[in-house]
Amino acid sequence: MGFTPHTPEEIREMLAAIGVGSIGDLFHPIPKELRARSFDLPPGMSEFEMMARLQEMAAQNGRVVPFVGGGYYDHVIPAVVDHLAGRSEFYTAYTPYQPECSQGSLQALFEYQSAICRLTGLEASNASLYDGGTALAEAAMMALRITGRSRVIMDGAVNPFHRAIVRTYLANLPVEIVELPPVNGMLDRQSLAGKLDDRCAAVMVQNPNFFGGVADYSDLGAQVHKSGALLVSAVYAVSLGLLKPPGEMGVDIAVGDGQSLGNHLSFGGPAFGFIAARKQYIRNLPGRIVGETVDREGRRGFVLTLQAREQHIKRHKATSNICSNQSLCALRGLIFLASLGKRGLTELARLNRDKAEYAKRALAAVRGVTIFSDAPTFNEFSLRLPKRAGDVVVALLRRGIAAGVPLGTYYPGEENSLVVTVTERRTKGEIALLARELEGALWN
Amino acid sequence: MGFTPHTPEEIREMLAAIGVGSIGDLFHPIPKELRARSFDLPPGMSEFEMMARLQEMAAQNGRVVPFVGGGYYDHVIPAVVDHLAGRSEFYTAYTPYQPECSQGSLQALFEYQSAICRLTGLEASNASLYDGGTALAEAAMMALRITGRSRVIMDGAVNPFHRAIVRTYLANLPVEIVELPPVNGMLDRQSLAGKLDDRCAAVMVQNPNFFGGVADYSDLGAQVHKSGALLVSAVYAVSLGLLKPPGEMGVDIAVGDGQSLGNHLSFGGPAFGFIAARKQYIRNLPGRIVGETVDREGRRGFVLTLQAREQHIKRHKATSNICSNQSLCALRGLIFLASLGKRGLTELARLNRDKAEYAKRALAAVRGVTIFSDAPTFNEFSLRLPKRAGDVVVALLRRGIAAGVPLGTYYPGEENSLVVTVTERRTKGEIALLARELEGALWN
Amino acid sequence: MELIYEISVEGRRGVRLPASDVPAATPLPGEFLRAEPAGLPELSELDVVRHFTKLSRRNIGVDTTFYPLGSCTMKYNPKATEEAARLFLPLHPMIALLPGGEALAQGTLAIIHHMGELLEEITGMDAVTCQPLAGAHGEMTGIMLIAAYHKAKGNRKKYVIVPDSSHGTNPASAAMVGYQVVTIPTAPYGDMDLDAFKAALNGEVAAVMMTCPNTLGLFNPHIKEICDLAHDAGALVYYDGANLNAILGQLRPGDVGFDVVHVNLHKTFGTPHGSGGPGSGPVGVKKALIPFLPMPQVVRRKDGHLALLNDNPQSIGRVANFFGNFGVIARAYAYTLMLGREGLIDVSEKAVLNANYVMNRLKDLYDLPFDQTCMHECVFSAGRLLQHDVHAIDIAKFLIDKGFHPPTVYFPMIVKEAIMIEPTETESKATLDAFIGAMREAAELAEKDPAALKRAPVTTPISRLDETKAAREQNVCFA
Amino acid sequence: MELIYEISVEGRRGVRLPASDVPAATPLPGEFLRAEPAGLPELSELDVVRHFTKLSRRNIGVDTTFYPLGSCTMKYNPKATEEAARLFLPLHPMIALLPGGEALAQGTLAIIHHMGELLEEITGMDAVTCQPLAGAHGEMTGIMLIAAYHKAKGNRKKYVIVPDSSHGTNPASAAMVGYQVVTIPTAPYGDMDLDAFKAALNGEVAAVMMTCPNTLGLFNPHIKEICDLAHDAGALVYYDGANLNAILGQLRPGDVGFDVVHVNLHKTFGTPHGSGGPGSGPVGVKKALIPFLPMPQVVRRKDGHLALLNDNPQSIGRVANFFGNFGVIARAYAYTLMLGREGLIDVSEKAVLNANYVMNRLKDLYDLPFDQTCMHECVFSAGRLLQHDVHAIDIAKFLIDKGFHPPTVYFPMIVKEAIMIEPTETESKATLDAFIGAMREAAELAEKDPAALKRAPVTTPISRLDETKAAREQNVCFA
Ligand SMILES: Cc1ncc(COP(=O)(O)O)c(C=O)c1O
Ligand SMILES: Cc1ncc(COP(=O)(O)O)c(C=O)c1O
Repeated sequence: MGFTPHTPEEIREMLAAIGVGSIGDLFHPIPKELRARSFDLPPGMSEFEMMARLQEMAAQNGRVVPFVGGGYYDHVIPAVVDHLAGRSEFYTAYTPYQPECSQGSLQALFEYQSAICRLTGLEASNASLYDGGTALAEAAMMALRITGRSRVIMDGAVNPFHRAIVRTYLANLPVEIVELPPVNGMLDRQSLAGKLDDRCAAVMVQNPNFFGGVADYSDLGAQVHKSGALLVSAVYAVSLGLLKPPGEMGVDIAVGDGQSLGNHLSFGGPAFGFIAARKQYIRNLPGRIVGETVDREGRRGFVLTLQAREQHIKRHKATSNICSNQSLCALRGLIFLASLGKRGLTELARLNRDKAEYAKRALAAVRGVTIFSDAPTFNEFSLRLPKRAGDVVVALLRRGIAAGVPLGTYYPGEENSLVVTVTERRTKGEIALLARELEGALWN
Repeated sequence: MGFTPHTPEEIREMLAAIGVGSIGDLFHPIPKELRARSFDLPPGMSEFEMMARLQEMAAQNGRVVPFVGGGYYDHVIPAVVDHLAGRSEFYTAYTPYQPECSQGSLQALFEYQSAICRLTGLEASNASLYDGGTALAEAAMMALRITGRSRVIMDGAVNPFHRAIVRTYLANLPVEIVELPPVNGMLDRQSLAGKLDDRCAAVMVQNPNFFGGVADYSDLGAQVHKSGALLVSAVYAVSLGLLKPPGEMGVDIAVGDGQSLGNHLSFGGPAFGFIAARKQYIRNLPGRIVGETVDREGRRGFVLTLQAREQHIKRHKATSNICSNQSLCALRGLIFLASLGKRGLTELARLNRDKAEYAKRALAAVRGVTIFSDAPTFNEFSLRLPKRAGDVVVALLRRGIAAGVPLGTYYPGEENSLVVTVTERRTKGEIALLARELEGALWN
Repeated sequence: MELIYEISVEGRRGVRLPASDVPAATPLPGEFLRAEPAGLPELSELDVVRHFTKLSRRNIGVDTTFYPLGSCTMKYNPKATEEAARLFLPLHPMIALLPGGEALAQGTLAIIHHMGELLEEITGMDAVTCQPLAGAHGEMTGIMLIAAYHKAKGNRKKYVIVPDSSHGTNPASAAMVGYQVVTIPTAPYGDMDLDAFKAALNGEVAAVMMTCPNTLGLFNPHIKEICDLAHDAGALVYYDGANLNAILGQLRPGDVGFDVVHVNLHKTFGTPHGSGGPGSGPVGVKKALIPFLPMPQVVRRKDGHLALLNDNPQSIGRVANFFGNFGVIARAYAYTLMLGREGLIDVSEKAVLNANYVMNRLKDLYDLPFDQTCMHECVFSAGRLLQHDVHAIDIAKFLIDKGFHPPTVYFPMIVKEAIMIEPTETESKATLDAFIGAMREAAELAEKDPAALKRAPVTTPISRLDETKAAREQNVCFA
Repeated sequence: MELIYEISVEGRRGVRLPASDVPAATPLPGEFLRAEPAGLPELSELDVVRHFTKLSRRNIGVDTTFYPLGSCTMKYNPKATEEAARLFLPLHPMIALLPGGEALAQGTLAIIHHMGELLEEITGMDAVTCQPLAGAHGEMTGIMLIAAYHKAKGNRKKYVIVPDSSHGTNPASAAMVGYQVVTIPTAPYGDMDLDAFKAALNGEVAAVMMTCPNTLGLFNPHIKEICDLAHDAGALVYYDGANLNAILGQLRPGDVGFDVVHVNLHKTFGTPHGSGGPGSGPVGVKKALIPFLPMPQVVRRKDGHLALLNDNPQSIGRVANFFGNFGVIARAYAYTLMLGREGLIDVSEKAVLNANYVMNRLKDLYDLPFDQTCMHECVFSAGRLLQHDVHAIDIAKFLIDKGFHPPTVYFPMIVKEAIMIEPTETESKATLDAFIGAMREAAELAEKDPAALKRAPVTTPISRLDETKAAREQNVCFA
C-alpha cells in the first residue's frame, strides 16, 4: 500500500523489538477521545490512474498566446535546466546542514549568490527567498531593522501584488507605509522629496516598473541616503542583461522574482525571490547564506554561515522566520545564467527589447491606440485604448490571445489602459495577430 | 556555433602547437578533387526553434485508441523507468570496456541477464540484441552454427515481420527455410513431424503466436531434439508473468521483443531484443555478455566476458557482427521488472488476459462476428468478420480506433479476419466503444 | 572542485537564442544601461552539464541514501508526482487574473481547490488556503489571520505563547507579525509545563502555538486542555502541523479544538525538498477565521465553475505573488490521490513504527531525555559520550562515512547534544537495521577509539570545514 | 554493491497497477501456465530508485567525464534532443501499417523521410534507408543490397575485400551475408596495400569495404583509385561512414564513387550511446541499388503525403521490426536541424583540430606507428613502455584515477599496444590539456615508478578485475 516497504513478517519483528503487540498500541499517547472523528478520503489509486486524472485536469486549462507579465515572464528555458535540476541528488536533498556530504548544493548556492551579486552589482546575496513579493517585504523589514525607523515609502508603480504583500506583512507592525501615486506611470520624485525625513527607513522602487517604465535612479541613492534611509529596488532579472544594475544606482537592497531565470511559469510557482544587499548589511539578511571556507587539509569548501541570524537558533529574535526556501529554483536560475552566459544574457535582454519596441510601434499604429508615456521601456509597455481595456482583454481572450493586463484593475482611473508584455518567445506573426485582433476588438 | 567550445584564441594556440597555419591545412590528406561537391543543408537554429518545429511535426500525427499489437504493446510504464534510465551516467556511457569505472552499467546488465533467464527459464542471456525480429534471425544462425545443418523450419504463425527478417538474413546463405502454414491459427504439428529430419537445424515457433494463440510446446522439445535440431521459441515478455516459460518446454533458445518491458512505443524503437539459451550454447551467443568475477581484493565485480566471440576480436569469424546493442532499453526492461516485482508481473499478465477475455466476449457478441479458433489466448485474439477486415479497420480509424490488424495482409485467404490486442491500458469503456463501432461499421 | 566562474573562458558560447524576426530597436540612452555585461561565466553547454552533474555527485539525497534528518520528513518522493507536475508547466498565472481568465485555468484551479478540500478533511478544519509558500510562511499567515480576527473583534492582544519544545519558526513567525513571544519551558512529561502556561495565560494573549507532535517527537496528551484554557482566556490556538506525518488519520487538529493549522506539503505529502526548498505550507482555519483568508482565494461558484476571490475587504491581503507554489501543490495532490485514505493512515502507522523501532534499538547506548513512546521521530542525547570528549557532531560525521545522511543534531536546543532521528515510513527494516548498527558502532568507538570519530568523515571529497572562518570572513560571493 | 536480487524481501510490493474494471477471466488450463512466478525481485519503489541511482554513481559518462574512447565518437549529446524525442513516445508503429494508417503518422514519417534526405545530401548518395538499427546492422544491410544487386544482374560473386585497417564489424558483416572475406594488409602509407589489393581483385569480388577514415584515424588518399579499380572489376564499393565526424562537409562518399555508405547516427549525429546502445545506422545508396532497399520504405506520394512502400518484390525484405530506431533518428534529426550546414562543417573542423592537437602534444612520449596528419582520432602505440613492463592497459587504468575515461586500447589490432584517442569536437582545450598532462605523467611514471601504474585504478569502487575467472566460470546469471 502506498510507498511503505513493510512486510507482515517485518512488522512482527519490529513490534517484538519495541515490545508492543500492535502498531495501534504505539498510538496510545493520543487519548481515545481525541481520535479523528472522520477521515473520509477517496481510496487510493495507481500512478497510472492518477496520471490519467491529472491529464484530464490539464486539458481543462485553455491555451492562449500570452502578452502578459506582471512579475512572471514567458522566457525560453534551455533543456539543460530541466535536465540538471532533475538530478535527484539535488532535488531529494534538503538544507545542507552537513556540508561534507552536501558540497554539491552548497557550491551551487555559493555560485548562485555570486551570480545574483554580479547581476545586481551588490556584494551579499542569500540563498533565495520565496518569491519577489515576499522578498520586497523582507527588504522592507530589513531596512526597518537596520535604520530603527518606522516608515517606508513605496512607489505606487511597484507591482501592485508586491505592494499588497508588503502591506500584509507590515500590517501588524508599528510601521507606516506611504504609497506614492505614480505620475505618468513613473515615480513621483517631487512628492518623494517632500516625504523624505528622519522617520523614513526605506524608499522602495521597481525598475522597470509595473507600467513597463525604465528609470535611472542614480540620483535617488544619494538623496535617500542623505535622509538616513535605504534605497530598495525591485528588479527584473532578465532586464539586467541590458539595464543599469541597482548596485550602480546607489541601491542598498535589491530584490526580485527569479522566475524569469529558467523557472517554468507553472501557474505561478515554484520559482524564487532573490535579495542582495551591500556587504555591511549582511548580518541583517533573512534566510540561508552560504560562505566559503576550508577543510582540515586546507581545501576549499562551502558551509551555511551566519546561522545565528536564523530561526532555528535565534527563534523569535531571528532576522526572519524563513526556514525552507526555494533553493532548487535558485539552482535553476544559476544553470540558466550559466548556460546563456555573459553574452547570452545580454542578447536575451536585447531580443526582448527589440520585440517589445517592434510590438509597441505595431500596436501604436492601431487606430485610437496611443502609447501611455514616453518613458523608455524594456519588454513591457502601457497603452491607452479608446475603450475599457478589460473589455478588450475579454474579447481577445476569446480569440486565443492574452493581450495584456488592464491597468484599471490596479490603478483606478486607468480603466482604458493596458500593459503589454512581449518576450523573446513572441513572434512577429503573433505580434501582427495581436495588432489585428486589437483593431478588430476596438472597431468591429 | 553548434556545441564546440573553441574560442579564436584557443584555435590559434592549438594550431601553433600542431604547427599548421589553419584548420583547413589539417584536411590536406583529402585530395582537392575529392572535396564535397555540394553540402546544401539548411542553416542551423536554436534548440527553441528546433523544438517548435518538432512540436509542429508531432501535431501531424493522429491519436487513436490502439487495439493493435504485433510485437509492440501499449503497456504502462512506471515513472521510475524514465527517471532512472534518464540518469546520464547510464545513457552517456558506452559499452563498458573499462569495468572499473563502469560497474553501474555492468552490474545492471548482469541483473538484466539474470532477469531474462528467470523469465524464460533458461541459463544464459546476452546483454540485448536489436529487436525481437533480428533476435529470431540470430537464433536461427546460432542453431545453424551449433548443429552444422542447413535447414530451418518456421511456424507460419510466427510474427510475419519477424519471419521476413529471418528470410532476409538467411537469403544469401546456403540455407533452406521451410515455413509451415498454420492450421486454424496454430502450428501444424502433423506437417512438422513429417519435415523433421537430420538436415533440420531449428524449429522456430512463437508463443503466443501472431493470431494470439497460446500453446504448450512441452512435447515438441523432445520431438525436435530427437531429430538433432534445436527448438527456438519467440516469446512475449509480459505474457511470461502467466504463461509457461520456454525453459519449461524444452526450448533451447528463446528470443523476443523487450519493448513490452518499460520501453515506449516510440513509433517502433528503440526497444530491445532478448535472447537466452541453455548454458551449453553460451559460446555461440551473439553480442555482449557480462560475467561475474572478483577484483584484486576479492570483491565481486562484473566484466564483459567471452569477448572472443565478438567482431572486434574475431572479425569475420565472430558469432555475429553486432557491436552497439540496445543496452539502455534493456536497462529500462530491468527497471520495469524490478519495480513491478515478482507479484506485479503476474498481476500485470493476469490483468491483460482478463481485459482481453472480456473484450473477446464483447466482440464475439457483435452480430456476425465469430472467434477465429478455440485456442486459448493471452491478450490478443483473432476474429472472423462478415466483411473485409481491412475495410472495417479503415472505417474505425476514422472513428478514432485502431481496431486491430487485418490478418489478410499477412495471410492471403484470411481477408475477413482481424487480430485484436487488449492490454491493461484499455478500459472497459474503450472496449465497449470498440464493440459499438464495430457493430456500426459492419451493419450501418 | 573549480567554481563555475573559474572554468569560464572569454568568448566561449553556450546555449544559442532564437534568431530575431524583428529589426533591432534604437538603443536606450546610456544612463539606463549597464556599463558592462554582468560577470556571468562563459561556457559551452557541455561545460555546464559536466559542472552541475559533477556537483550533483558531491551531494547525497533520499534517492541515494537513508536520510533520517529529524523534523524534515525525508521520505521517498514518488517519481510519478514529478511527471504530474510537468503537465502544468506552461500556464501563466496572470491569465487566471485577467477578466474572463479564470475559464482558462479551470484545471489548475481545480487542483488547488480539491487539494484544499482534501486538507480540510485531513486536518478537520473548515477552510484551507494553499497560498503559503512554506511551513514558516504558513505559520506567519496563520498568525496574521489570528491578528486580523482579534482586530475585527476589537480584541487588544500583545502576546503569543510558545513552548520551548516548539519549532524555531513558531516564535519567529509570531515575532514577524509583531507579537511578543512568551516561552514556556518543557515539563518532565515532555511538553509545555502546564502550570507555567496557566500562569502566562491572560487576556492579552492572542494565540498559543503548539508544535504537535513537538520537536521531541512526543505527542502532548494535554492539547485538548490547552485549547480549552486558551479559548477561555480569549486566545486562539495554533497547531503547527508540519509533523502531520505522525498523526495522519489518527487525530485531526480541528476535532481537538485548534483554530488554525498549517501543514507542510513538502514533508507529509511527499514532495521533494530541493536542497532547501521549494515547500508549500497550506493553512487550515475554523469558520470564524474564514473571512480573513488571503487573496486571491479559489472558490466554487454556484454554476460549478471555479473563480478567484480578489476583493474581500476583511482579508489579510496577499502573502504571495500568485496562488502558492502550484507545482508543489500539484505534486502533493498527485501523492494524495495515489495514497488515498488507507495509504495515508498507513503513512502514520509505519512512520511511528519505524521511529519507535529505532528508538528501542538504540536506547541502551544513547540517553533518552524523555523515555516514552515517540511518534514519527525520536530524540536522543549524546551527552553520555561527552566523557570521552565525543559530541553529537562526531557521531553525525561518522555516520556519513557509513553511508548515511546524519540525523539532525543540536536541535531541539532543549536537549543537550541532541540527535533527532526521523526515519520516515518509506524506509525498510533492513535499512533501519544497518543504521542502528552504525549508531551502535559509533557509541562503541566513542569509548574505544574516540579519535576515529573525530577524524570522520574520511570518505567525502572534503573533510570537516572551518565554520568559524566562514562566519568571520563572510566570503559569500566569488570575487 | 548488493545485487537487486539480494535486497529483495519476500512479500514486498513496488509499483501498483491500475485496478481492473472487468471481471476476472476463467484461468487457463494448468499446462499453459508457469509453475511458479518468475524469480523477480520484490522491492519497494524506493528500493528500486536507490539501487539504480547508486549504480549510476558507479558509472561515468560523457556528462561526467572526458571520454576519448577511440572509434566511438563520445561527443556531447545535447539535452534538447532528448526533449525532442519525448514528443513522439506514444505512437504505436503498427498504426502506420494499417490500411489508412499512414495518415495518422505523417509527423513521424516526415522525420524519417527528411532525415533521409538530409543524409543523402551529407553523404552524396541517391537514397537512404533509416531502418538499420546500428552501424553493423547498416553494414549488413548494405552488403545484402550489394548481394541483391549482383543477383539481379546475374553476377556470381564470392568475396568481399576488407583491409585490416577496417573496423571489425566490416568483415563480420560481410561474413553474415555469406561472403568470404579477403583481408588486405596495411601499407606504410597507413591504409590498404594497393598492390595486394589489385592482386586480390577479380571478377568474383562482390564488394570492397573501406572504413574511411580508417581505424588508424587516417584518411586514405587513394579511395578514388580503389573505387575505380573495383568498379572496373565489377565490384561495388562500400564506405563505412561511422567515422563521418571527420569529414562532414569536407568529402562526400557519393562524390568519390562509393556505391553504399552507412552512417552512425549515435556517433556523428550526437545521440547518446546508452551504455552500449541503442544506435542507428542509416544506409545510403546510389541509384542502381535503390530497387533493393528494405521495406517498409518511406516514400512521398505525388499528393505530398508520405506513404509506406511494403510490396517491392526486388527488395531485400525486412531487416528490422518496423521503421528503425525511431527515437534515435528523431534525436539525430533534432541535432542536424540545430547544427545546420555551418554547424556540421564546424564539427569536422574541430574534431580534426582536437585530434591533431592531442597527437602533436603526445608524440614525443608515445610512438606514432603512422606519423602523419590524422583525422578525428589518433592511434599511438605504447610499445615503447613495454621495456618497463608497462602496457597500454596500465596507462588506461591510470587515466581513470586522473578523472578521465581511458581511450580505446588494443584496438585496432594492427597496432601493438594501441591507444586510440578520439577527443571529439565538443571538448575544450582546457580539457585536452588536462588529459595530455595525465598522459605525459603516465609516460613518466612508466619509467620512474611503473608499480604505481600497475596498481591503478585506486579511486574506483573496485580495483582491476579478474577477466580470466569470468571467462572460465561463465557466471552470467545470478543463481
Ligand atoms: C515542526 C516544524 N514546523 C515548521 C517548520 C517550518 O517549515 P518550512 O521549513 O517549510 O518553513 C518545520 C520545518 O522543518 C518543522 O519541522
Ligand atoms: C568505424 C566503425 N564502423 C562500424 C562500427 C559499428 O557500429 P555499431 O556499433 O553502431 O554497430 C563502429 C562502431 O564503433 C565503427 O567505429
